[in-house]
Amino acid sequence: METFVANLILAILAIAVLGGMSLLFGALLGYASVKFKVESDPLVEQLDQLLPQTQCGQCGYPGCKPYAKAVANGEAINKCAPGGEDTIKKIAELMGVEVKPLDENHEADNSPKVAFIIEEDCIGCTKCIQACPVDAILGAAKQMHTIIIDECTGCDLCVDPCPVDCIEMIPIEKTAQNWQWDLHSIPVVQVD
Amino acid sequence: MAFWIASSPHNHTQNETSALMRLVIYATIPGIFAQWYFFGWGNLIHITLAIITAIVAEFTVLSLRDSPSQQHTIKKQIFDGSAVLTAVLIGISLPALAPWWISVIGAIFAIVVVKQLYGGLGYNLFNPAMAAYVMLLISFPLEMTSWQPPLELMNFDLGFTNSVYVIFTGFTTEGFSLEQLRVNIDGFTMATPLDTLKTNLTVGLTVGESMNEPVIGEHFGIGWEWINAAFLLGGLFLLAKKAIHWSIPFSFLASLFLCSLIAFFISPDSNASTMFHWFNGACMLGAFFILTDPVSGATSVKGRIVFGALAGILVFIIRKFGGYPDAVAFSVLLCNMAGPLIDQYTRPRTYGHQVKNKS
Amino acid sequence: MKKAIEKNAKILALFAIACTTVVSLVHLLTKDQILRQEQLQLLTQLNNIIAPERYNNDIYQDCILVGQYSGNNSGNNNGKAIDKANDQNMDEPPLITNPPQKAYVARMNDQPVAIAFTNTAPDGYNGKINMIIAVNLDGSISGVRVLTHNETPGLGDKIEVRKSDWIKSFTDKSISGETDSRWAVSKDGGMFDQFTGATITPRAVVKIVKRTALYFAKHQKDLFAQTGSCQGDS
Amino acid sequence: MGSVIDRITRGHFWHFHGGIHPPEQKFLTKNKPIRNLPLPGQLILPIQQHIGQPGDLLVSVGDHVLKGQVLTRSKSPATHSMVVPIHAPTSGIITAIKNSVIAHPSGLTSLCLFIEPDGEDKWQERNVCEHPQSLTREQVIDKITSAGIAGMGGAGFPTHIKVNTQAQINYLIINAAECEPYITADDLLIREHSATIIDGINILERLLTPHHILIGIEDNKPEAIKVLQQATADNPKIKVCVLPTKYPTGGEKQLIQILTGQEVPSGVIPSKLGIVMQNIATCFAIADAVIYDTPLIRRVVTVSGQALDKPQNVWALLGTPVNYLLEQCHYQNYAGQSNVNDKMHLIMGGPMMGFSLSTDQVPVVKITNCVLAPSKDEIPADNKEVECIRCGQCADVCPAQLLPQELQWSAKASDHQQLVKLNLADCIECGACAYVCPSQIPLVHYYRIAKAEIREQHLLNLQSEKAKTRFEARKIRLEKEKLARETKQKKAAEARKAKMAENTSESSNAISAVAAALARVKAKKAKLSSQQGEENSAEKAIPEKAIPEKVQLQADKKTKVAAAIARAKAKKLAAKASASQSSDAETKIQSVEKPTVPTETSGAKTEAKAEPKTEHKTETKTEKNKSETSETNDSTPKEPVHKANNDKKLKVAAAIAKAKAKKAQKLAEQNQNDNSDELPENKAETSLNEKAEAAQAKKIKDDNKAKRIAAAVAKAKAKKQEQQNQQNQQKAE
Amino acid sequence: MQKFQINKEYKDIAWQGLWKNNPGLVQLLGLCPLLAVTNTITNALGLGLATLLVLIGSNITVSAVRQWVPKEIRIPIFVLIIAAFVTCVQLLMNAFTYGLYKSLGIFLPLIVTNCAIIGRAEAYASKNPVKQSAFDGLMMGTGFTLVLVVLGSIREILGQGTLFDGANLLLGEWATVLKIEVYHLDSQFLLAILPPGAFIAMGFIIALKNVIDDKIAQRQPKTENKSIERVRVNFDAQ
Repeated sequence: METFVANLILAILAIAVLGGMSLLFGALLGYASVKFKVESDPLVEQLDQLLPQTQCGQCGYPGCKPYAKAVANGEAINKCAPGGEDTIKKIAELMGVEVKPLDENHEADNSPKVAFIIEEDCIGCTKCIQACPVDAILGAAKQMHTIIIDECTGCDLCVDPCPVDCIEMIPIEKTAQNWQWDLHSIPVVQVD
Repeated sequence: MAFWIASSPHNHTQNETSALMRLVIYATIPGIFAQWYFFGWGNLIHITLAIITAIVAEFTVLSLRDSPSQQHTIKKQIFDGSAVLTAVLIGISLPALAPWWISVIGAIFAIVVVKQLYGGLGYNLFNPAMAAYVMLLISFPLEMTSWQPPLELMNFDLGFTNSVYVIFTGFTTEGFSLEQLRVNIDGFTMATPLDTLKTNLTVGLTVGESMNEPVIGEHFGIGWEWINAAFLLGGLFLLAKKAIHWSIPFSFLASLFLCSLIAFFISPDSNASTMFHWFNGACMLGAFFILTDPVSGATSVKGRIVFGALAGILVFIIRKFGGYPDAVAFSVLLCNMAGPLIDQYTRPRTYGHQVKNKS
Repeated sequence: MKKAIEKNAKILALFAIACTTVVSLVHLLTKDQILRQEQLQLLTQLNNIIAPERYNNDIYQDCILVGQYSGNNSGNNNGKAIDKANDQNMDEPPLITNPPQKAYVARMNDQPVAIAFTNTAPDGYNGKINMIIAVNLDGSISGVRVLTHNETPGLGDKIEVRKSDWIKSFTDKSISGETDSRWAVSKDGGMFDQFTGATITPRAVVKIVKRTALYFAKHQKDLFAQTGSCQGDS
Repeated sequence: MGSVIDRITRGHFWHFHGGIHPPEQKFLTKNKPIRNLPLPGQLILPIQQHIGQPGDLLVSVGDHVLKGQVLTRSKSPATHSMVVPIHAPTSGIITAIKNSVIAHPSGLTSLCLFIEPDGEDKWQERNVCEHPQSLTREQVIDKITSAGIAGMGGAGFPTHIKVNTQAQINYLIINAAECEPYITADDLLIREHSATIIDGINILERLLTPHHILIGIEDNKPEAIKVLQQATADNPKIKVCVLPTKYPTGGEKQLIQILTGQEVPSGVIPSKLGIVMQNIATCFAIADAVIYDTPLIRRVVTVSGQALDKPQNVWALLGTPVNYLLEQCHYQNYAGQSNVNDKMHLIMGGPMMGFSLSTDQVPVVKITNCVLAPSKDEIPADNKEVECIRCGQCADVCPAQLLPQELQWSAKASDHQQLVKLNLADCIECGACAYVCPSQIPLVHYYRIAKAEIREQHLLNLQSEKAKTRFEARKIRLEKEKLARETKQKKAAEARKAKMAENTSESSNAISAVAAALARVKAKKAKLSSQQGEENSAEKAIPEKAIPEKVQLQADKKTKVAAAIARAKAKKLAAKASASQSSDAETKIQSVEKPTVPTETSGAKTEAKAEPKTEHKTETKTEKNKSETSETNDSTPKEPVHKANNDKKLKVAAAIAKAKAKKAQKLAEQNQNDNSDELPENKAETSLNEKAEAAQAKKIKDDNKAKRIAAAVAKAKAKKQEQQNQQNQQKAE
Repeated sequence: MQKFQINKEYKDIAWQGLWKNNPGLVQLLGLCPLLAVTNTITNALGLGLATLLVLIGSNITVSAVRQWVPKEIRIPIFVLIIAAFVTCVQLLMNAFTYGLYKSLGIFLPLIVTNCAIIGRAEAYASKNPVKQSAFDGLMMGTGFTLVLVVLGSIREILGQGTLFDGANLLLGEWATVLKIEVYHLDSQFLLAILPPGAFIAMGFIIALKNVIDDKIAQRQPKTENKSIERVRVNFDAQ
């Protein structure tokens, strides 16, 4: 009996001590949760940084930022076709998930391109100007339009709206300046 | 006519990895010879066994990994000498009369687990031979500590046939077991000099007293001193051929020397002499053939000096305080693990960075 | 902010109290059972080395602390006794190592039959080896078991009864005195085989068994005179 | 500083880390004099042979040029400093201006002038300047500029920029180290033309006023050293520094370190340290230009290698194709005894840093110091790469003290961050690491790829940053416009309400008319959608759902073509209207349908028709268009493109016809599976006709077009060029 | 229909716990006990069951109280709950399976820090109703136990040549008959018994799982391509 009482006292003591401690720590955590609250979600910004900003919408979101937001909320990371493997790898690294191959449903060809307006076909309808997400098309109504190559992200959003199909996506040409040291691609010239 | 397109530089030294490996293998010959002279055929048999196993294992894994179209690369990889070198090192480091499956398991483990599972040549974190040795030692301590006494201390005439019999069946042709072979004239089981010293120290004998043990002989251990000397010779040959860099052997031997010297001065009764450390166990083999394995070591000169010194200190500490008498294998593995870290902190200053220019 | 603090503190405290209460309850419920289990365990161990039919007392309760002897005046006695027996060795450590060891006395109808000492060999290959050693009234060994050890697996761990029968070779051996040369491993010319691959471990074990037996021979009377429980500090 | 000179006079030099000693091969060409070659049959002159911008062409096909005549020049002052002109190496006729393979590792083509020599080798008028001392500094620099001199050691940096530095120069270092095996061009040049070289050095001395002039030369050229020492004996400023032979002593940073003990900090140009380095061949060219008024039209080229019977140094005119040089030096493979399967290995430059050529038509350019034709045993060309075993030999020889093996791993893993951290940018691509690698890993190649990737990534990042800002700006602008539109609409609505109160019946009529128009357009669309089926994009899907099926059934097939054109316009309207669509409007559809179905109307007409019908609702849209276009016009003024009305109409018609044709084709393809019979045959016919028309229209291209494009893009280009200039300048310096 | 849905949900939970998201093989949680105590099947089973018990208990409790737990203090509360359960299990094992309690040693109390448990509490139980959470705990625990047992049996066979050695510690005296001597070893293969062997064996088991997964993936027919719906970026979207 005596030992039982002693044990009981011990148990109550333990309960009291732990209760007191948790009271203290609970208060501390409550304080910390208010004091160190993180306001925004910087993850979206970081993701947005990684995306190529073509604003092409191929991911199914209207623009790169919305897709970044979606990824932060658990959307698949492999939907950015213009970014390709590189971007997926970086996003995977940032999100701490496994690298996935690019979504099969996207076209595999994501080589850099720019839009080009076949000028004699252009009727000056300004539809492409409205479609261009980065204002890379110059022109006025009923007048020929031109694409500023440097500004063009190659998103091909202007191709569909054109009523006369005068916009073509042409691959960016390799020059000695942007050559990537791909020795295998060098044409081996046959001399008789 | 077609044109050959290549990237510069177009000319190249004719050194090849395989040539380097071959050179190292040749350099082990004096040591192997000394082992044969003092301990009989055992190690040679084990080396052969290990080489065969290693090549078979390498071939199997490479075939599994590569598609059949790459047959020629497989062949090239098998004969690049790295697997053979690993096997040779395993064979050298085993007790001469250990059962045959020891070297087979060791070679398989070294090639399959330590080398190929990490990605093959160039990707292994640990020295395959030493990792295999440690695996064997902790898995089969009995077999791995059954060191045979030098031939001149044995009661038996251990010829080639008998060695083969012992390794494959456990008994000589006359029916003596390994245990019996190991027992000396006066009924004591023999051990290596390092083991003897360690046991004697636990019993309370001084180093000086231990030096009178028959196994020690005149200097630092019958046979062992000459084997180490032979490996030293091979190592010097490698140095002369520039196959290995001087930094690791130098810093390893120096730090072992220093540690044992200090300990010896503090307490000569409980610490063996510096030369005893140098010429016993796998010291020279480790210094010139194992620590210098570039794949699992540090890369920069500074890093290699740190690497070697660390290994030396570890060898001394483990020999002195550790559970096993010899320590080269353990310290090599520990240093292998430290390798990347050492590399990280011994990166040289790139040209043109943090320049202090006199104006 | 105050609200958050208050709320969190209260909830956490509530959980802590609840959890601790549960644990306390379980503790109270299982306490006796655990104690019984521990006794049972020891008893099994003791029964291994002292046949259960040889005694009928509550051996678990009949426990004495023997370290006190070696620590105080008995220690001196020991020293002297050893001096007489073995003059040249002044530094011989006490027969029973510190800290105080327990000894369980087995009695048949209140007559002591045997005594089981716990003892520690300090010089195993990898540190201490804790053992329990039972000595018959006539000074012969009733049985030895290793309780805990850190010997190299595959080599030194053959002192475990699970791995090898070696430890049973002590049974029924008796010692004539300090100089009994049979009490050594065979490498040192004694009657106990060392097992393959290891010398140090059996040496240490043999040594400590020998010491315990010697201790018993020296202090037999004191030991059985002593009564009392050592459960207090278990 | 004094101590530096002391050391040098005592012959003590500093060391750079690493370096290698590849087997010497200079003996092949070393003891033969420089040979003058007969004129080749054709010269190919790339218009850009240096770092910077190509100049603008001054000649055209068919022109006859004189030797030394300038062929390109910068026309815009913005790019002036980075343009190095080229000159006709001999007199002759320009036969072509076209893309041809240039002297670049990529084997890519670039614009080249093809000159057919007339054999007379007739000089243009030259003014020999006997006393260069009499010229002003500006005149000298002008002469160097117009002579088209670019660094001849291999980099091709415009010399006039380098000599026009404002910094205080302590050391002028003349690089005569020539550390690559095989190459002896500078060696021979020194031995044969030391006087001119010294003249050049003197001119440089005047321009830069350095405290000391150091000529760095490796000790494997004893004769050249002797000649130089004799020639410079009278100038105490000039020190000939004989350096131990080690590759890459001739690297700019390495030579500076050997001679002065200073390290050029990463990303800093040597002139910041008061050091300017010139190649010895450049000195010769400077003297030639300033004194003899001879532009850079030829240079010494070492033609070497064991595949040649007569390896020798030659004076090669710029533009001489490599095959001509090889022929002249008796290349064995041309004799026909070579195996067909053998690949020809030609290297421009030395074996360590040169690049292999993809054709022997590549011309000699300003930076070409060597053409190497090795035999198969001499430089085995197969790649025997095995895995890195971390032997660390590469790190031992790296002159930049990099960690080649770590770089290699990161490069293989495309870990750009780590590469930057490991200072990949400081790699001078000397090839020492790859030379010693026992695993035969082409290390430098990996670095080059990685460097190109990093550069590309950097550009992409800049681009995406730009795209982002533009996208954001556009979003804000659209937001504003929408707001403005809404307020306007509100006002308009209020106004209408007020009007309605006045005259109810009239307004109701108007409304019903609008509704009718809407419905009509819709009906067309509905038909279209039924045809196109799957082709519909998500955008269209929403309004279409609202359309009753009845309408589809009644639809006339012939209207389809017209509908296709109107579709685009209708889309938006429909989207807006669908919500407020009334049942009343639906009933009216049938009646209104007929007049709006022109079967064979031209696109222009349809457009004209469509517009008034939809005027009310399109009001906002056109407004939007206007405001948008006006804004774009404001922000980026563009040369307005005026067209005559007729012309325009014709074109529009043609374009629409073409579009029609395309769409019809598409439709035909799509509908083949399910409702192919639904597609009228006559339509296919018309589409074919139209296609032909379109093709014709396309042919009416004139030169105007090219000009227009040029004008439209001119501004953008100019901007880009400017940027590039700046970049290049930074990089080059 | 509803029932079918629920069935499917439970099936999915079971699949996740036992294979697809196995805490031992895939999530690699609780490696410390996993590798340390799996030298015999008995030990493995003992620890596995202990973990299973704790996991079910903690999952149920966490799930039951999830509405009252504020986000900021959820971790301490989870830990408290888990620690309480572990202590109870430990006391109970101490009382009723004393031998096993001894041989598991420190790893029994270490269950508190087993990430598998707190991981499930955080990832699943705190977001799902009690029933599902309990089932999840059961499945995850079973998955973990299975891995332990497999690893234990491999190591026991390789190391000692036996199976169910010492089962009596867990199941009572009768279980001594369970001990199977697969083959006799003169000298044990110690590597298998020591922790490094556990690492290597674990690696092989994970590799095996990956191989099986690959095979399954290969066998499954490719899902047909869905067409991607492209979104127009601006215009009327605002």
